[in-house]
Amino acid sequence: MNTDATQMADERIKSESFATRLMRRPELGAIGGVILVTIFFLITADRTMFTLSGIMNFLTPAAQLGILGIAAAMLMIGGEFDLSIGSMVAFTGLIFGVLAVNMELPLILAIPLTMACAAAMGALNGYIVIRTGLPSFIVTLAFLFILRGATLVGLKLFSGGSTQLRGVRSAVEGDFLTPIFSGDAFGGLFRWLAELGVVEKFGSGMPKVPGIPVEILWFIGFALLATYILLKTPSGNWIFASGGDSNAAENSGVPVKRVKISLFMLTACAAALVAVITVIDAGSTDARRGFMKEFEAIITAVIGGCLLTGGYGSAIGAFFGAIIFGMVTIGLTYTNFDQDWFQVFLGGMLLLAVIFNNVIRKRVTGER
Amino acid sequence: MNTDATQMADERIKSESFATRLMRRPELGAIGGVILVTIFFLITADRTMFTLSGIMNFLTPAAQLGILGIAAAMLMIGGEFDLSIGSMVAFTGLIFGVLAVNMELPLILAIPLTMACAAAMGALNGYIVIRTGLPSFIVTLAFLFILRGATLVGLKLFSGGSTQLRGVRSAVEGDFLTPIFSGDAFGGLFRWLAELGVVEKFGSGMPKVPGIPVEILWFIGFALLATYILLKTPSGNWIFASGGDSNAAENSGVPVKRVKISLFMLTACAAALVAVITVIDAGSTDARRGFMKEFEAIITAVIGGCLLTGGYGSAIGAFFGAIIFGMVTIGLTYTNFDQDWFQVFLGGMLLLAVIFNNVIRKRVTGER
Amino acid sequence: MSDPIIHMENIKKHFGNVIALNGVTFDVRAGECHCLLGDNGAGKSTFIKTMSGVHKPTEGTISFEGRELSFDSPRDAMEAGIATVFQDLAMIPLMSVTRNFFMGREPTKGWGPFKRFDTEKANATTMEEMRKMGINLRAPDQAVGTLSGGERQTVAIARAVHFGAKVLILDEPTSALGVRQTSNVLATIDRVRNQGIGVVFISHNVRHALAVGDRFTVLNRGQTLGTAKKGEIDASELQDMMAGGQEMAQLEGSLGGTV
Amino acid sequence: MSDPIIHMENIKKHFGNVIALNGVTFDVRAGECHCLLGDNGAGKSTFIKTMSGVHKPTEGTISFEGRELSFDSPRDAMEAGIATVFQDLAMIPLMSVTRNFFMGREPTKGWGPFKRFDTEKANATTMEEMRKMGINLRAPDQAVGTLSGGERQTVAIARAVHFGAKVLILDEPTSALGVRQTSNVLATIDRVRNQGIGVVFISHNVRHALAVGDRFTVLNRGQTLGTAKKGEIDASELQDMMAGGQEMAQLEGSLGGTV
Amino acid sequence: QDIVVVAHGQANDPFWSVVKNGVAKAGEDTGANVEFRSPETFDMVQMSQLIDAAVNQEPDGLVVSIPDADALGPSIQRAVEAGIPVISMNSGSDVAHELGAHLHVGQSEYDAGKAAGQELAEMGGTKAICVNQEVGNVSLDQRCEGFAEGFGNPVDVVPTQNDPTEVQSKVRAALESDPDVDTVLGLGASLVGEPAVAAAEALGRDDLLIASFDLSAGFLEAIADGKAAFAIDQQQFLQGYLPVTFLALNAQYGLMPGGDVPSGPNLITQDKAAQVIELSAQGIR
Ligand SMILES: Nc1ncnc2c1ncn2[C@@H]1O[C@H](COP(=O)(O)OP(=O)(O)OP(=O)(O)O)[C@@H](O)[C@H]1O
Ligand SMILES: Nc1ncnc2c1ncn2[C@@H]1O[C@H](COP(=O)(O)OP(=O)(O)OP(=O)(O)O)[C@@H](O)[C@H]1O
Ligand SMILES: [Mg+2]
Ligand SMILES: [Mg+2]
Repeated sequence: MNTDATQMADERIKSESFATRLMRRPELGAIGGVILVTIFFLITADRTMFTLSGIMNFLTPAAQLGILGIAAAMLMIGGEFDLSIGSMVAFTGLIFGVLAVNMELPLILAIPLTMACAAAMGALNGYIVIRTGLPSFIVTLAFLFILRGATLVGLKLFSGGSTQLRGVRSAVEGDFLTPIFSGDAFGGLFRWLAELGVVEKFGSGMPKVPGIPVEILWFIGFALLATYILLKTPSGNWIFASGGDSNAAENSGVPVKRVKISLFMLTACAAALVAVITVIDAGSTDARRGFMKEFEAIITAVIGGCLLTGGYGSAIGAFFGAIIFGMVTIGLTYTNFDQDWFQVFLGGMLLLAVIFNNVIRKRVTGER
Repeated sequence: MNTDATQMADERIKSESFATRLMRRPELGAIGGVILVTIFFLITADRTMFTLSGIMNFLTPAAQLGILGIAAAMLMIGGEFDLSIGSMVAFTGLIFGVLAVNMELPLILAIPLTMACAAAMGALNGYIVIRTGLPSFIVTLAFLFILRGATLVGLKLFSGGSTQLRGVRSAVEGDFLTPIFSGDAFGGLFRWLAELGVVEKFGSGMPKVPGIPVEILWFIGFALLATYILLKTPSGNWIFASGGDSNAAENSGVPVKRVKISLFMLTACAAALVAVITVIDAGSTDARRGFMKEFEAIITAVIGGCLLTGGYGSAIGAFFGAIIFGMVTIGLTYTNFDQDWFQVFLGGMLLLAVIFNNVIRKRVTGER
Repeated sequence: MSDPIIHMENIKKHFGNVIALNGVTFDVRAGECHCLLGDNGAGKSTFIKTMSGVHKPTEGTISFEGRELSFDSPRDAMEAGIATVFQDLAMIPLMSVTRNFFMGREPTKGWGPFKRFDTEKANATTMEEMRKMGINLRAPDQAVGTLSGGERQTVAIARAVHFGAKVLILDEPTSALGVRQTSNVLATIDRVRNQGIGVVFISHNVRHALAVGDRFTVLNRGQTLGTAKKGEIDASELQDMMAGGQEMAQLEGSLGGTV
Repeated sequence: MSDPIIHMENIKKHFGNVIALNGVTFDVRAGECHCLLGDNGAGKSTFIKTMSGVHKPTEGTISFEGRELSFDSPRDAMEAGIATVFQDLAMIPLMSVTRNFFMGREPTKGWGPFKRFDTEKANATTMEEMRKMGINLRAPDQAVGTLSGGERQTVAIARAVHFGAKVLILDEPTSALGVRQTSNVLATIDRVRNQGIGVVFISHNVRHALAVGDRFTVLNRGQTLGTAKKGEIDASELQDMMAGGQEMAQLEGSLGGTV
Repeated sequence: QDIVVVAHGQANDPFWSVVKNGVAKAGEDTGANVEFRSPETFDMVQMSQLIDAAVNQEPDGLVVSIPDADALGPSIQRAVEAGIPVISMNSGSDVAHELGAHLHVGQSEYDAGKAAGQELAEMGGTKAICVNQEVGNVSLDQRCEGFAEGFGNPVDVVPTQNDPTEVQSKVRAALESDPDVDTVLGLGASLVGEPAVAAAEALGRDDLLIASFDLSAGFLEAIADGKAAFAIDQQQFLQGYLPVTFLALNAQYGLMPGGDVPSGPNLITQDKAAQVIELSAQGIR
């Protein structure tokens, strides 16, 4: 009998290796998937995939998807879905395009206005979900259609009949905010490195990689911020609580409604950010932007370990989930497989990556 | 004080009107949505929408979607998702096409083989979900890609490079099973009615409605069967229990794994049934058959009152959900709204229909 | 005696066609422990849920410190100084003990945008408060879902006690507790009462009620059966009232007074 | 005395790095009520879960009616004749009382493909069994989620008793029950024991344990502290053992023996 | 007069929005009441149901695209049997008459692909990729097939999704992993053509031959600047405009041209590109 039980030491606890403690964190599980996928492509893909420029190449779509995926993960942890993300990208792209091109506003006004508009739509989504008690799946599904349709109508209106609104690049050229939302960062550094020969060059002497695409920086920044919020702030605690059991959370004094509405707003703003980045990058926006992105965002979150039932998951997991997804979609082009098999591979790799995650985690943490 | 409490009568229970008791059933709530949508189209749509032929016209897609939706609803009640339904339609369509056209098997063999193949895929889905403990969302998502990709590869293989496999109609012509899976039932009756002038005719004397499309009969039959299973059999109880709390169900002796795997098989078979019907009807199959149908099926189930978290819903609800969805998608073409606005209307109508359901139910049953 | 902190007047609560409360009047004063007793399904939990802002009463008024008001949410009630241990505990199984403990009222450090959840302090507080109740946690970041029934209940009680400002409501707090933990909880009730906090204590155990209660209100089928002061009533009378006046099972004799 | 129906030998159970059971030996015989006692977190629930097929033991052997076997699922255990009331009750809140009652063992009528759930019979049985336990349900199709805590617990007990064939395991069955319902449950235990069923009864209430128990096994921190026969041990000794030998709170004196 | 157009492409698809504009313009010019309808995805089953719905309303004329004659045939025949004049457009030139359509306005996707292939081979292409943003859409698949036939040299199909960023990355990946690729054919100008140009720029490959089906202002600018070779224009505005006009005239005066109208293919090269940009931005080309 242990009469010493008031002490912290507990004879009923086995010592745990560092690896076990590490793998116990849901976010780190997803790393297993990244490693597996990397190994697969190291073997099968053309070696250009893992040159600096190749890496930038698959990280760019991963970053855009990841920004959405992290927001979706936070919302899922909070117990809700947003199926209107993809349409929101198209819709806010239109808003931004109209503000920048048709209204000729500078970015310092156009971007906050776009964000405000997105936040308002997100709040509306959230308000309807909270007010009616309908599942967010069906409410945001309605907005998936509504926003997609509104984008088409709006585009035709503002472009004079076409489904594409152009001229964004020239409209924002020279704006002091443009480099923050488009193009490549650290250009000088890369040019210098190229001169030193550290970075590959084209024949013309220009570095093959002109810099780090800004969306990658946004992606990393957002992942860090989201992780900080989720793990280190009271709001993070509220998000987990709201998603874990909204009744219990409400009863314990968590302002569940406010939390959920804020999360819907956040998701919408993430969509707006992606819209701004892609619209400036592409110089145009069209009615099909963001098509199916809502599902990819949810996939990303789920690969990263989020539970569909809410209350569990991580932003870092979604970060790696986006990288896995980006790597698999782009990577197959680098291989010699017949491209007809693309979807079979995509599905197979996804399944393998998540199963691998799971096996590794169970093995290491000793769960049954 | 009530010393009479051993009796059934309870002073703590208010009497309840018939309407209240009726509306309490989740399935009947969806009727509210059907009525609302009907009223909307009675006002806005061309009057041909509600002629006999118009009704058959929107019921046909509703029926095809509904067969998937009811299966999806049962699976959702059982606590799982199947995102591979749509791809399964394409894949089993290919299998069926190959069996009927390339192998020249009679339907009596081709259809059972197709079903068996679908059931095997469904069982595989279920087995992976049960075995790995991964969310079914991600596992079936992988199969969404895999089956879609396999369909493309298979089509190219069997059609000699095209993404379309043709010639099914001529292959099955004359088979004694064909009328069960395609065309219209009660044709004689309708021709007779047309001659009597009860049913409208085209100028050419042909009845506008040649009969009741068989898929509608399948749809109704399946809805009745599913309702019977869910409400009147032990298996139904097991499905609700597995979805409500799989742990508690397992602990109470429900064979949760068997239930879930069977449900996956059922969903796959429903997809195969739709595939057979549409392939025979269309006479061909292509790589994009069933595209996005998984989401429409889930939407249907959710409109019909299923909870995404499982354990709650009804087959009849999904039945009406499919009718709402079919009516809205086809109905808008009978109105004068510009096609550009189509999605805005679709989303708006969906939202209105579910909110209306909800309001009605709350009002009538006195929930807060 | 002092004025009541909360006074609930003629509370009715209907769920659809079910009448859960049919006119209950109740109050709690500072520094007293008011026991709410009654048969299963009498409406005790429903009643304290209206008191702590979870349900809105269908009819009836709530006065807090003399002013009539209605709580819109449990958060409102909490901010007014009411802490509750719900019968279903209101815990999130997937979250750690510490996160559950401080859910909704997280301690922070830093300032402005760098204000963050003070994990060390929260962990230390949690372990300490749990130890006071007689539970030694293995680790504060263990998920609540993996705790035993009694450990879980102790977390909920320790939380409410820690934050209880003016009124502490305990809905069958000792139901899953071991003997040591129970005696700790009863001692705690005694302690906070002496600090001037009003306690509402729900229990099916007559002995526990008599040990700490100052007043006893019995509910039956949604209605008040009466209120008694300590000393006015003895165990077996109380027990009879709690059973709703109905007879005990035949074993009664052989188990004599053991329930 | 008769041979044990179940004999559990040196059971160990680890959850990851947590050692919940560290070698527990226990048996239950036909027609006896064997009480399993112990502090919160001692491992009682974990132990009976290995007995009813929920957990697989990390180490140790289970013999059922003399043959060594291992239950792969709760369904296996159930089919062998073991009925359990789990501490978390294992009920589906969204489902009706009747459906919960018969979950996994539905009565049917008709034959072949027309075999269907016999709702009338199930409803009638449910109402009847609940009434025996002292609860009058409003309607058998009320969702379990809307029942009060005690009503819900009663459903779980009534279900286990109804289906209990050879062994009935009750994990703190009376924790949420009113006095009347508690005495009914104790009477029920007495009755089924006399019918030759082996009962495993977990409780924190010394009086309840002494009232119906034939043997008492105390667990502490995952290990057996010893087994005593009825009459060999008195209430306060047992209470001390259950507290894990640690001291009670200071209130102890004033609450003297009330816990 | 009521004239209904049922097409297999969506109203938000840049190509089809031009068709729809043509339909609307024809409606304006002839005074007919026109409606444009399409399924939400490339879905032959739903499309046949839309045709049935149209037939139920007994319009004075029906315009359909026929990407799958097996699937749509019965519905079209039902329209013909009901006495509704039918004109097919865009795809289905081979089966239009068989099914009872009066005539066909459009180009054969296969032939257009073939023409593009021949042109690119002539311009010196030796190894090509065909970037398909909607694999399984039969008309797009046919473009690739025709292209492979006309090009004569090796052609890889690169399937992508509907996202310009992804298309750009994939094109880049394809070019990087196989430096021998010197020709890129996109099946949609804004979705594939423009990102392909961007990918080539990012890689510093100015030797690439980039061509695309359909037009977009951005891609036309790239042609004008010499960054891209040409665009294949099938003047789909006509595919919307002409059939409606014909049917309106038919309803009014019983007039009907005697043969098919080929609306393309029409290669837009550097010299012509500049003139077309403005029209493209307005959704006319
Ligand atoms: N949401 C609800 N819908 C319908 N009926 C409800 C609901 N909540 C409670 N009830 C009913 O109201 C009655 C009172 O329930 P309550 O939980 O208040 O009882 P209680 O006194 O706390 O009982 P116990 O001692 O068993 O916990 C019960 O009969 C219950 O069935
Ligand atoms: N799944 C699990 N993962 C980790 N630890 C667990 C798990 N389940 C139980 N435990 C731990 O094992 C110990 C024994 O738990 P158990 O539920 O068996 O206690 P108990 O004796 O039933 O207590 P109580 O009287 O409070 O119900 C507890 O300390 C608990 O934290
Ligand atoms: Mg209660
Ligand atoms: Mg326990």
